[in-house]
Amino acid sequence: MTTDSIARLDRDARLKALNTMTTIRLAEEEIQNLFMANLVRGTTHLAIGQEACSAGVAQALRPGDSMTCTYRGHGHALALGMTLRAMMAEMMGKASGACKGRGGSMHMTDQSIGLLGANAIVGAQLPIAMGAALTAQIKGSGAIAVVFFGDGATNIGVFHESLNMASVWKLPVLFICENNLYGEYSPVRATTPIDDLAERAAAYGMPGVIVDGQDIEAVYSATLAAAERARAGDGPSLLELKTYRYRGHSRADTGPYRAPGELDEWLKRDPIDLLLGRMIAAGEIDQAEYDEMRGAIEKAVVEAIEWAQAEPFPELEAADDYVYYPG
Amino acid sequence: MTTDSIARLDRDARLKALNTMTTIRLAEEEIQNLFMANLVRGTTHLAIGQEACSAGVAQALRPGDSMTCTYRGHGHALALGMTLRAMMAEMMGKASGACKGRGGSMHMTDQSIGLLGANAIVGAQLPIAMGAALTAQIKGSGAIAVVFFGDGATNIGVFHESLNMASVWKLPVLFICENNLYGEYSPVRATTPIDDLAERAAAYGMPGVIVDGQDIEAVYSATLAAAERARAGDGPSLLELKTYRYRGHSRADTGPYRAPGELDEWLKRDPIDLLLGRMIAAGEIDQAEYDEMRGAIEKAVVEAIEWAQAEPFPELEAADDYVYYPG
Amino acid sequence: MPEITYRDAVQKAIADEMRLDDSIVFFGEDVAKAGGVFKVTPGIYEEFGAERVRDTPISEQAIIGTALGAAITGLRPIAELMFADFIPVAMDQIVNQVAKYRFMSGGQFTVPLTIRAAQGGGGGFGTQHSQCAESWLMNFPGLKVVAPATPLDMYSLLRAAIRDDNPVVVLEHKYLYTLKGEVPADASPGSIGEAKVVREGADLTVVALQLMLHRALEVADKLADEGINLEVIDLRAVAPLDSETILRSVMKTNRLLMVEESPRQGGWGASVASMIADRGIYHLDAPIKRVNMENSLIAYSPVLEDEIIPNAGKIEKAVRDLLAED
Amino acid sequence: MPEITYRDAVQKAIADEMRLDDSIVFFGEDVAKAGGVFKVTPGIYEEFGAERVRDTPISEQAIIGTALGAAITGLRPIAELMFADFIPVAMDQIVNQVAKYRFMSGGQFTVPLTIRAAQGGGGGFGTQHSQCAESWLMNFPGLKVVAPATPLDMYSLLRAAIRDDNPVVVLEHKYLYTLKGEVPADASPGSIGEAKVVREGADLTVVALQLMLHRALEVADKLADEGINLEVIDLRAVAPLDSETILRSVMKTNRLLMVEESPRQGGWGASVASMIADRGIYHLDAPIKRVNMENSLIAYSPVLEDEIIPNAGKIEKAVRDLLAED
Ligand SMILES: Cc1ncc(C[n+]2csc(CCOP(=O)(O)OP(=O)(O)O)c2C)c(N)n1
Ligand SMILES: Cc1ncc(C[n+]2csc(CCOP(=O)(O)OP(=O)(O)O)c2C)c(N)n1
Ligand SMILES: [Mg+2]
Ligand SMILES: [Mg+2]
Repeated sequence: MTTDSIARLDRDARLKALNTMTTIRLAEEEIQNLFMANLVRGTTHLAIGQEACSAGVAQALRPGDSMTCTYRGHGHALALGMTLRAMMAEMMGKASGACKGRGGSMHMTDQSIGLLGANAIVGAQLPIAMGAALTAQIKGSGAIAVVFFGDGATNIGVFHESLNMASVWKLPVLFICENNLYGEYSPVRATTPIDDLAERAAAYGMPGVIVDGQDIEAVYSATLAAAERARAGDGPSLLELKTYRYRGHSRADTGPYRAPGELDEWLKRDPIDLLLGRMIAAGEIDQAEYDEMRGAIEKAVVEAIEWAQAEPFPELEAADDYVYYPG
Repeated sequence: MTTDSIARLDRDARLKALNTMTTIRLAEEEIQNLFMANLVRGTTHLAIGQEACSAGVAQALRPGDSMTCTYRGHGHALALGMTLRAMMAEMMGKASGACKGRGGSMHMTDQSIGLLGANAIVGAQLPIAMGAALTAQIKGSGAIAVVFFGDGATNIGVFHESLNMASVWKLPVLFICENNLYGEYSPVRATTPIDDLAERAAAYGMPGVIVDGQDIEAVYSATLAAAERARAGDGPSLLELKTYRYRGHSRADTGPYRAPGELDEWLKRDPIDLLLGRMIAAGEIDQAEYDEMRGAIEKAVVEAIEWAQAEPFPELEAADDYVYYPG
Repeated sequence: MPEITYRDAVQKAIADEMRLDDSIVFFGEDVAKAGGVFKVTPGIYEEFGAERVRDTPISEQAIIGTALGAAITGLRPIAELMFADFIPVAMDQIVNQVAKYRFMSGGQFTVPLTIRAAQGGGGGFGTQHSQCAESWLMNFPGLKVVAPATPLDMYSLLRAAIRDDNPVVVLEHKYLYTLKGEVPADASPGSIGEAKVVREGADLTVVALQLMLHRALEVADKLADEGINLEVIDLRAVAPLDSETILRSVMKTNRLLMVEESPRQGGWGASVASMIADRGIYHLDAPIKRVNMENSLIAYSPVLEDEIIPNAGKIEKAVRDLLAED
Repeated sequence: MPEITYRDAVQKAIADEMRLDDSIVFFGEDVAKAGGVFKVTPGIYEEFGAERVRDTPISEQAIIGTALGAAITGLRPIAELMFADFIPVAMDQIVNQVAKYRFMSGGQFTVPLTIRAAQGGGGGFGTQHSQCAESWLMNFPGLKVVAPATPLDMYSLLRAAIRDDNPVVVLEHKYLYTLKGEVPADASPGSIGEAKVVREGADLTVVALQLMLHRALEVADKLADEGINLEVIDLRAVAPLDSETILRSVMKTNRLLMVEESPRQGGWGASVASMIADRGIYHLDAPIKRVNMENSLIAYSPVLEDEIIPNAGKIEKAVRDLLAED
């Protein structure tokens, strides 16, 4: 996709994008603090640096569309509209969490906004999104489904089965690969013998699009185009968003495997800075206004955490609730 | 691959090829008779029409190379050198069968000739061949492994994982797809959104070669070239052999799903006729000589069946032999 | 009352439910145009069309995952996996996704999904096409696992499975497909998780399912002539496991035998034995015995296969041994 | 005698065996350069090099299949699957290929393959990263399944697994990685399939493994002050299952309790209960009880997770209930 074909957003939409990305960034920073302080048990996977991916895709969706994503899913959940409170309470395993404490950081799910679940098994969420697309296709609702996954996930069997079957059935689903250059501690070039993962689309007779994953407008445009195609009944697309995670793979990883200087290079193209800079240049916002936005978001994040901390845990008697539907 | 690059075989090699293909053809016809007469319980999958694939690949291999294949594996086993007796006895579940009666039609295995097993789970044999290739690579033996699978198998997850990992590790393995146009009763175009399955090689950064699977010399040449590449340490290849099965998918299938006239078209390019015609034209054999060869083979097949019929079944006390290695 | 085969009972259950509920879709490998490799689903594609009835590529993981995604968004899919031996190919989707989806979401979703597969040995299909799956599948809470033995149960339990808002794995025994039995035109959906006393008797309780049930009944018939009265229970489902029906029977007969087409280790009979050894031990007059495949695999050779899968002779011997205990 | 952690015992077993046998290769996701996500295998890559120690793509089926192919052609692979929860992703390769390969070939091949995975709950990893696998894996003859509870057993049983000419799944409990214990420099490979009486007592037999073993021992310690003497058996392997050691113990104590980090249905405790209800029933003075996860799944929330996985309080209560029976 060339720069020309990127649909520029208007000021309101850009403000929304900026707000979403900043919310994700600040929420994840606080989440990392919670885990590092051992206020929360378990592990967490941050997408700091990748905010344009989740925010850009979500902004191109319509109500009624659905999404599945990975354990690195806070950003996707927030972008789609999960409340900070529901997320923070879930993170702490509270009864008022999005999944009533059953899911946790790796399983953010919110049916009310079309978030069908974050998955902790690499690749497993791909066909689940296809199922939502099948429902849309059969009901003729015009909705689509999007599924996020990483570069590493493109090597697992279910990726292949999913893209093939989605193409054969012309399902309205977008396969969105966030290529952040690493699967855990392994660089993509050590596990994958091609340069651009979008190339794999050819094996399934579907479009494969390489997208600048740091530029939310590029992500938005590419998603919108693929979504239109899908809604028109022309089937799925594979989008490869080139991006980078600033933090480790999970809670405790410090990233010793990074190429020297690599992180610094990527920091120069920070997705928030990029959009903010563009907006400042266009006179759509100034730094003070952004600081104010950021301050308000930070306050909301902290408020949500404090609220969640005060919420009760689930009742012990309810430990096996939801294993079976009782009806 | 163009016709020019096909290495023509000399007369001896052609005679061998003709002999192998005829053996497979006649053996499988008798096998079908056994099953249809209910002299053997279970099911069987014939590769009649596809003989040039197994015979051509096997002829390009060296001692020490290994092979895995599918439930449609009689041809591969015979081509690699399994004796008719070992095969027929196995088919009947006899103690003197290749697998002592534990395997049967779908699991022809013969360690002594490098046949590491026919597999009844679609795709499962791909990584097993890679393991043999890994052994060769680590031991520096110069051996390669080949794995046969069908068009339908290119849609299953383990296909994808295998080609990717084999490419990353530069394993000396050849992935040989016998595209016989159907997976069970489904035409390949109904399950696979691209025309040439060899195209999928690009997703793994390996050569993908389309081969005339009815011309044993084409199969032989393509295999030899890919084998040389693999032996030189340059990694795996995907070969797509375009072929056709004359019989049903399995024992009882009559093939109602075939496009009208399709079978007749393919019969015109019968792999045995093709080679025989070429040899007759070159004065390397005449019809009478071939009839004699055929007669001898038919006799050997019948003899093997009669021998196998007289062989004893395994001892009942040995029913759980080989579940565990007792050592 | 019309007699139909076990095979036709499957077809009829699917067709009858699909007529009642537009949200039911059905897919799997060669289930549509070809009517299934076991010829179990002919006519479904013709009647309900290409939207609702689909052939898939050979992609078991995608089949189950897609069915799951459809189930949580408003459809009621029936997914076929052909041989139960292929369940492991889609195992992650079944045990980590389908079984856990409702739970992980804190009850946001229901998963009205039916997974069908054909299982069982005895036909010379070899080690990778003959195994039964219920014993391992019962290890995963969130799933229901049904294994009917008669045309009527197949019909009514498959209908119940399709209507259930939980994921249900319905296992069809390959060697029962030709079995005939009465299925009343007004047969209603059954109740999943209820075992059934199919033959009353005072001397010993035999619990079995599918092919083994029929072999147990054969033995019961034979022994009745000698005045030995077996109470035979068709377990019908391993999850949920109907403890009460078995317990009630053992309280009457004081002796328990399980007949399983599974290896000894981990087999469902172990879970039943464990339940009785806990809740019914004071009612037992003899050890709890199990006839099963020991820890063997199913061989291709007909003589070995027939030796490995429990037959009437072995069941009879186990019954006599158990009755001789005091 | 040197004290090392359970984690280091894994590393040491692999390194010691690799030094002795060139045919051992080791691969899995991030096991080489990064030393494993649980930091269990540091230094292996550095010592044995890039040929023998490899990182793989995220491709569990290819990992196991390749390991199988290597095992039958002269190598002795150790394949890691990281979390045991990922075993289902490679389930076909493990249960239809690895477990059956020797059998299907009529004994032509041996399969000297070790599969390692980390399992167990209690760390807030959620439903898809916390389960134990031994109960379902024991359903597949052809596999051996080992679950050590101490550094010494981990060391000696992992060495035995690597040397075994059968495929062995070695399950490492995540929450024992930091446990310290003595491992003599000359510790030799253990014997797979032998349970061990780790504490003698006359009043009741408790069978457990891994984390549950330690919780059972805690309870045994506490009750000893009251003069209640538990005999605690570390099962160590579920396949093969050591019936004799348990039977001998039950003949002495006449009471049996299992503690399992598994659901009730299908759990390994059912197989042990079934074995004793068959062979040891006349020695029982009380029902056979099991403390397990009932039929629940593991929730993320710490309070729920701690409630679902058996703890000392529940074990103690079960012991007291059982001793009160007469
Ligand atoms: C089937 C499976 N295998 C392995 C893992 C362990 N694992 C968790 S995340 C991860 C790396 C995934 O990399 P990628 O797809 O690039 O996503 P990213 O984490 O970079 O967002 C791995 C190997 C898993 N969760 N599931
Ligand atoms: C995992 C799995 N799924 C389904 C099957 C059932 N099955 C057996 S053969 C076959 C078709 C395979 O087609 P193809 O790969 O083209 O090979 P061919 O039979 O044409 O040689 C199918 C679906 C199986 N054996 N294994
Ligand atoms: Mg990544
Ligand atoms: Mg085919």
